[in-house]
Amino acid sequence: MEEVESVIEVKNLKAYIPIDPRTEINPVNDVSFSINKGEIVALVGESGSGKSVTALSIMGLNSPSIKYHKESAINFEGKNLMGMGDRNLRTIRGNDISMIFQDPMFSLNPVHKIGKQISEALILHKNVIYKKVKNEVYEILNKVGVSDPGRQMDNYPHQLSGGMRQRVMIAMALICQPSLLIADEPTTALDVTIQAQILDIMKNLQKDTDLSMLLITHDLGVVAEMADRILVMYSGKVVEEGDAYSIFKQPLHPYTEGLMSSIPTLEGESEEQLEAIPGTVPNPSELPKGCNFYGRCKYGTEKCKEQEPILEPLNGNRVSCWYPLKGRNDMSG
Amino acid sequence: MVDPIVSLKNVKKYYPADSGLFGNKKKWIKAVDGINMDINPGETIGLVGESGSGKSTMGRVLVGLEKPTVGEVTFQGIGIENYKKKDLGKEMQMIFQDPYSSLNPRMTTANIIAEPLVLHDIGTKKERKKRVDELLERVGLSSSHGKRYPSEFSGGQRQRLGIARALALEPKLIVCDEPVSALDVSIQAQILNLLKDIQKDMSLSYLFIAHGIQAVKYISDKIAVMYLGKVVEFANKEDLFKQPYHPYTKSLLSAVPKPDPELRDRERIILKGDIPSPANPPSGCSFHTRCPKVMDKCKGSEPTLEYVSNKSMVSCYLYEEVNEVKESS
Amino acid sequence: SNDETTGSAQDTESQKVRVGFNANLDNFDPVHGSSGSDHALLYPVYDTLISFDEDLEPEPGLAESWEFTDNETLQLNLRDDVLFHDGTPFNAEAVKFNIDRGISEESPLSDLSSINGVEIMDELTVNLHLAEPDSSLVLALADRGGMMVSPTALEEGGDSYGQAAVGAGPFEVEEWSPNDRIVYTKFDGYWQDDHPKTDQLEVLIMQDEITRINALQNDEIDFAYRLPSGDIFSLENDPSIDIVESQAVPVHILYLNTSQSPFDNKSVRRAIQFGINREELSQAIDYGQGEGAYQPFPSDYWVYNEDLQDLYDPDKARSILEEEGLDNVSVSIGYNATAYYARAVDVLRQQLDDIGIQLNTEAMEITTATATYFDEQSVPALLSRWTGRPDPHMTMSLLFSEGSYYNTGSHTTEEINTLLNEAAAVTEDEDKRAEIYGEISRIAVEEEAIMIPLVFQPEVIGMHNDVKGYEGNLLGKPRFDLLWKES
Amino acid sequence: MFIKFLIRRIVYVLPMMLITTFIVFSFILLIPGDPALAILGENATEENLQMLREQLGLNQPVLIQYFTWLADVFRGDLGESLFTGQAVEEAVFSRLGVTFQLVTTSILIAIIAGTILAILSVLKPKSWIDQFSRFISTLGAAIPNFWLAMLLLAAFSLALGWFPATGFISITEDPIGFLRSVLLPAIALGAVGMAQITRHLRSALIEVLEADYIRTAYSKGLNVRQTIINHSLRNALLPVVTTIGILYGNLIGATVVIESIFAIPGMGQLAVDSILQRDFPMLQGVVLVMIVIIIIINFATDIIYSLLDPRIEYD
Amino acid sequence: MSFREIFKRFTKHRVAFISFIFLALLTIVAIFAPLITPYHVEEQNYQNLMASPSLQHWLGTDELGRDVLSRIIMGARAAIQAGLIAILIPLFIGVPLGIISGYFGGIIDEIFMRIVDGIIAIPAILLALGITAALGVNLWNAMIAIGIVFTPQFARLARGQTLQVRSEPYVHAAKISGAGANWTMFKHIIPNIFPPIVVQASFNISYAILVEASLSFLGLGAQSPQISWGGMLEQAYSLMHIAPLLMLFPGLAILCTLLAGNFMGDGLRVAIDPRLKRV
Ligand SMILES: Nc1ncnc2c1ncn2[C@@H]1O[C@H](COP(=O)(O)OP(=O)(O)OP(=O)(O)O)[C@@H](O)[C@H]1O
Ligand SMILES: Nc1ncnc2c1ncn2[C@@H]1O[C@H](COP(=O)(O)OP(=O)(O)OP(=O)(O)O)[C@@H](O)[C@H]1O
Ligand SMILES: [Mg+2]
Ligand SMILES: [Mg+2]
Repeated sequence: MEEVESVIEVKNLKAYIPIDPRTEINPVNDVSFSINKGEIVALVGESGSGKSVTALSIMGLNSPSIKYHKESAINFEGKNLMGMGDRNLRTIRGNDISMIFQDPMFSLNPVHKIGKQISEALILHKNVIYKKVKNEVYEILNKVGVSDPGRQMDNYPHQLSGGMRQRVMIAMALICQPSLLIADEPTTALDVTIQAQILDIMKNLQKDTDLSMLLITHDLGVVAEMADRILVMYSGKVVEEGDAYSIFKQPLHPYTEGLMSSIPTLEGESEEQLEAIPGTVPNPSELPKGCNFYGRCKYGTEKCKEQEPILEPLNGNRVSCWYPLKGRNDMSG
Repeated sequence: MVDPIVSLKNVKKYYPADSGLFGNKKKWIKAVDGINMDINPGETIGLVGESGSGKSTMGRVLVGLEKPTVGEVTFQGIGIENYKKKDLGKEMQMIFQDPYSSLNPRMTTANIIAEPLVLHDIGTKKERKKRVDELLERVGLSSSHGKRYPSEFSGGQRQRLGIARALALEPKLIVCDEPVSALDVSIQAQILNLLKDIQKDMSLSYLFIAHGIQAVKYISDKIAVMYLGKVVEFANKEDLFKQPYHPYTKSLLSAVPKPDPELRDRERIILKGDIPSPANPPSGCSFHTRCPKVMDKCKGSEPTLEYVSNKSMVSCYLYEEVNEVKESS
Repeated sequence: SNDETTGSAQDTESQKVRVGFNANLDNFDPVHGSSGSDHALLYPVYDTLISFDEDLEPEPGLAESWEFTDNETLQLNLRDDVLFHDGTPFNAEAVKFNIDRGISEESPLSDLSSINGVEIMDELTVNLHLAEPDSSLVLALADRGGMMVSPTALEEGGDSYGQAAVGAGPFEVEEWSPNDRIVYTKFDGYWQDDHPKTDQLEVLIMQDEITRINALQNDEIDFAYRLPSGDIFSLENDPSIDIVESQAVPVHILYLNTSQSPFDNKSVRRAIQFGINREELSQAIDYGQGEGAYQPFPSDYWVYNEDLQDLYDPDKARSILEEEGLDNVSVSIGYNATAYYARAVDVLRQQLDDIGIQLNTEAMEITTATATYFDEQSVPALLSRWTGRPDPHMTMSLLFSEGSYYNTGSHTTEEINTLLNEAAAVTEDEDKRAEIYGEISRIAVEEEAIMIPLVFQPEVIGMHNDVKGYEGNLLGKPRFDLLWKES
Repeated sequence: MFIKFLIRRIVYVLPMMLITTFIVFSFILLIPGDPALAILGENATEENLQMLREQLGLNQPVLIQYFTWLADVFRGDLGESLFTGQAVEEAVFSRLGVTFQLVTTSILIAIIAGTILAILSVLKPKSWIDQFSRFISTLGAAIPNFWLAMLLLAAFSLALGWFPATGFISITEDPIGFLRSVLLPAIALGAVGMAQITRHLRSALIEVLEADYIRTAYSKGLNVRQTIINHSLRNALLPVVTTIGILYGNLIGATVVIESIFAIPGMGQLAVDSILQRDFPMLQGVVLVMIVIIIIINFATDIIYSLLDPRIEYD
Repeated sequence: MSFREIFKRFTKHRVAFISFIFLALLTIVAIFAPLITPYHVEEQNYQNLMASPSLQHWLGTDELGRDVLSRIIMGARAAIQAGLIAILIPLFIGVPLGIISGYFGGIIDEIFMRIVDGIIAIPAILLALGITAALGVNLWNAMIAIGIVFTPQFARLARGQTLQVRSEPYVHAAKISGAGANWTMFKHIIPNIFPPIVVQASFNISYAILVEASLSFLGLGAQSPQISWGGMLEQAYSLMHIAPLLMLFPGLAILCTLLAGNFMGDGLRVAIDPRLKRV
């Protein structure tokens, strides 16, 4: 296997929100992963599982109420972003790492023309004036499939459709040619046909520029379309990690399995009953002692209730479960 | 053949977009623009379409929340304007998309669920309480939840409360306006299962609105595809998925991401451009601006919804000839 | 143009005196004004036929001398070489024009009502023919009725004359911004050579007395008219400011409507008359600076009745009520809602409570107060001010004669009537007049209690010590044209 | 487009003005105290009164009086003062300038102070400066303006003599003198405005700073200062602009007290005097002009709003 | 959110809660004022005019030698009364009108809102001044005047809130089930527009106290023997050169009450609107 260069390495990321001196909430609990050059890694999980907090930790943009345990480290180009002061972090933000957000409606400043907004990062990091970068803005808009970029540059966000806005967001994120793009649910707010357009563009750009990407979504369909590797999060932890093909073929964690079977598929005859995961995500302030998924898991045992599993390699992937499905199937088979 | 419980006859709903200089309305948002449809007892009709295509508006017109600008909605053969508002509520109910704003934050859940009963003077207080407990249990909650306020529930639980309220009067039809869109995947499945179970128990009809086509596929018998206020294709679920006719339907189906990485390199139809504004719809076929198979004719006049096969109805000039052939033969 | 004059006022010889004054002027037409307080703003423009001195004794004005040629004729000998501001000569013609106007049907003026007609004897002599003897006429000619307006200007101005002001006084009006300020400039053609001594007079209307003090202290005005009595103490320590305190005829009184309950009952009125401790009241509201009032005239005035010095006798008040079997008397009065009267009302309430009368008070803003008491007569009593008149006869008859506007209940006695008529005929003998008016005061106040005089508020004037020429007068209507600044 | 916007605004405003002036008009007639009586005073015989009333047109039905007045207004004639005979428009306009300068100064003070306080406060939430600015803004809203005026007057003009205690100098006459004469009353008047602007701007800024596009700005590498200036202030000012419009109206009303304390010959004093004197044409004129000003200010804020917010279009 | 919850959240807001306690105490003091005052409020003493604070008279004496503390305590009555009555009028007239106008809409709403716009355009203090001039000068009329001034504001607020609530899905749900106008208004609209109106009311109570003080200061509010802080300030102002201290305490009394009122309003607003948690 050829040695691949990792762009970013998140190690033991553990975020906490102090509630009172004795209790804290951990929206992200001991998460480790890395992203290789030119790789798309998808982060999936239910609402509140800590996906956004993880992403914002990399950007250093979590709200100040969120703090990090000291063993947390995020290594980017040989530097640990965690210890870096805000001033240094700012030279990386938007320049080497950039991010696009879920809702293009609200992620653009309504009072500035989009040309200005796109160029802002460039102006800031390359120390140039707007006139000089107009061409670059034009180019990038063209690349993300905005028709008539010259005119669109002088428009305000409200004059654009949702799909156009998301293209603008992408253009904005890519204008400084970053090495890592974090996309937090980039298409959730969009209609399916528009989503397809956007995903297509993202994929093409990624291929062209050998960009690394952290794609956050809760739509397994999008993951299957886009991701090289998948991280499944559940209540603040990564419960499964592996390459996309193998996870979809054979999920190892019961939660991943549950997620997959709860989507109605378009193919084949429709099932009589969907396989829903019963119950709801546990409240982050009163997590159970053992496995967080215990209680919703159909395979749960006494051991799961008492002991917390850890993320361990299995068949080249990693899974955090006492009874991973592969093992189970192997045993039964 | 059974009689439909609800039919829409050329229903249009326009909203004023600009009140003009002296209140002379000039522009209209054609939210719903001429829909014909029957809903049979016990049947679920799925309604899909892009955001702003008029799905919710149609739902609201159906339950009588809004009067159609043109056309008529009949319930069991009688125009709904002939019903007393109150009586209509016994027959048709609605479940809303946003589980947060669809429950009055200042009422206990028991009161919320009992409200339709109180309004219709059904039962004594005690009987109503019993009924509320039953309903709570039916939707998978316990009667102890009745004393709580909506804010103390999760999104999925609230959606269950909304369902319980809709069931209170044992209606014949429920309009579900994107009841699962706001929920997590794992919760969506719970709610969809619940809706399906209830339908089986009570032989309800649903008009199920969603813009995600998966959920619609799971729950519906027939599916109507809407584009800019019009139904562009209407067919049985199986037929629609086996053989979509309208270019929009085709692209919609192909755009849905498949949860299987093996399929990621398949051919897909990716549309150009955006959905036009309903205040300013294109002439002719409203899809012509994005249609991969657009012909000159499409820009001129509007196609009508016609049967292409025995089962599917499509509004597209591509199938005109098929029809003509059929008619002539 | 305005800032040029103000700017140059400092660096050249031309001089300007700035006065802070308390009341607004409605109209420059002397005949049409109604307020008792705007004379001071008219005097600089209009010379009167007759003038008066500090003690309200008549003095020559535009008439060098006058004489009752008989009981019903007053002859005026006019000053020569007097011009109005517009160049119109002042002469018998002009006097006739003005007096005729004052006594005409449309004229709202009542002081001149005794005049029947005006006869021009020669260029500088006129005879005023009277319908009845009128001892007050001389000083009436020092009031509005005697202010001479240019006939030319009146004819030209017609109805809107009140906007302009063309008199024969020492100043012309340069700028008038109602309720804000009036700028007067020296009239070069004034008949008196050394008068006025200042080139410009600026009167700032400052209705709020505190702002007048503030302005004076901060050197925004040179002269402040009518300061609150208490502030004598606060200004005393300021070496740059002189305080002049004087007595004047305006008096705070309690008007009673004698035709309405309970004031139709003389005993109630008298009980109140004896029940009020004026010294204490004056102490409380004027900090000992004023004077208790037991008659309509202050002690410095020649008509003052020495015998009416102190009526306060709470026991007597109580016994009057007791005799009549009046317990639980409650009386209602209206008053103008100012801080000063609010204080007075609080004191009166206490004092009357002491003699067993409950005082109910109703505050009103000034216009309502006047209208409700005098015109609608819907409150039976009013705490207000009698602004005073130049001649005691006017005061006496306005307050106590039958049918007078100010005698709201129109209550009077035969005796008062007779005395009033008698006094009207006495045109020369001052002592005799004083005696009669003293008697009327006694009857009207002590016996009949037609109204309740309360206090004479001191006239307090504050000015920078470079301001000269101020002469106070008993009328309480100062002559700003006399002021000048020592450089 | 703009013309259409203008016409529409006027069409919208016109009935409102009619209603307001009619309310004021009929209201005035409810106020007891007959102006004829007030003018004639002790000389008010029934005949005189009748004559004067006729002359002043006071004996006609309200509606007739109102429409006569209205017709005159359209001809640019606001009538004459019942007392001084001065043309109302002349009196009002001579005082309008004063009040306008006073109120505008206090609004400017309020805007500047309020903006600074609000920005300082959101820059360092929970810091002492934040606490301080919040306290100041609450205090400003709670302090009675006339009391503040009295305190300022006592301290800065009577005790220290730094500022004049009375009077007003127009900016056109002497800018320095204007500043000296207007500062204390403007502060007394503007304290509440400052409080409101601080409050509104602060909460608007907090809200804006939580908006997604702020996160976008940070994700580009902007620092806090750049973010606040380039991405928050203009957005946060939007709701504040509307506040300023309303504030302007309130302050015009508040001049009633402040002008009397500082002896400033403005519209507030004129209004009070005409109410107290029952000088109805004058009062009517004052109110009309005040309302027109308020409408113009609101109109101006609307335009500023639409300049700041590209989402607003003229149609 | 239930009212209980709101109250719980409100009590957590310390300054607001303290302010609430302060205002509650003030109300109690106002009710029992005659029993509490160290001196009789009318007790005059010409030997001791305008005295500085001392052990006998903690806040000194006034222009008639009366105890300032006692009068300030008594003045709380006028303040509280003004605040409450002035708020009841808009609550019982403005709010229902606003709700009806917003709920039914149409031409009545149009006309109604134009009138409201018209009245709002008249500067508040001028309107109050005119009304007191019309009704007569006393505290009661001043309160009515202030109430009338507030009425269109509350009508507008209630209307806006009604429009918002009216289009909430839960109202649609009730309508589908056959809820009529009455039911919708009483069960859904009023309970849900109540909180913002209460918040507004709590701010307006302080504002009413302020306007009352201004009117009294202009001599058009409370009148002797009724004691009000504004009236005390009017007196103090007229004596500002002789007894500057007199204007201190009534002013502070107004200031503290208004501060408390505003803090309480803030607290209520935060308690009611969960979004404002961090503000
Ligand atoms: N600033 C914050 N203060 C307090 N709690 C927070 C904050 N940000 C996030 N959380 C909590 O952290 C947990 C993880 O949140 P996060 O936003 O990462 O979820 P997510 O997986 O992105 O969910 P979604 O799919 O809804 O975006 C949640 O329970 C959330 O309530
Ligand atoms: N009350 C209304 N007034 C004016 N326009 C309206 C109104 N309700 C809906 N519309 C407009 O009508 C069109 C159709 O809206 P509708 O809510 O029915 O769409 P939808 O298909 O339900 O969309 P979504 O998927 O976003 O819910 C939209 O353009 C919308 O803006
Ligand atoms: Mg997220
Ligand atoms: Mg919808």
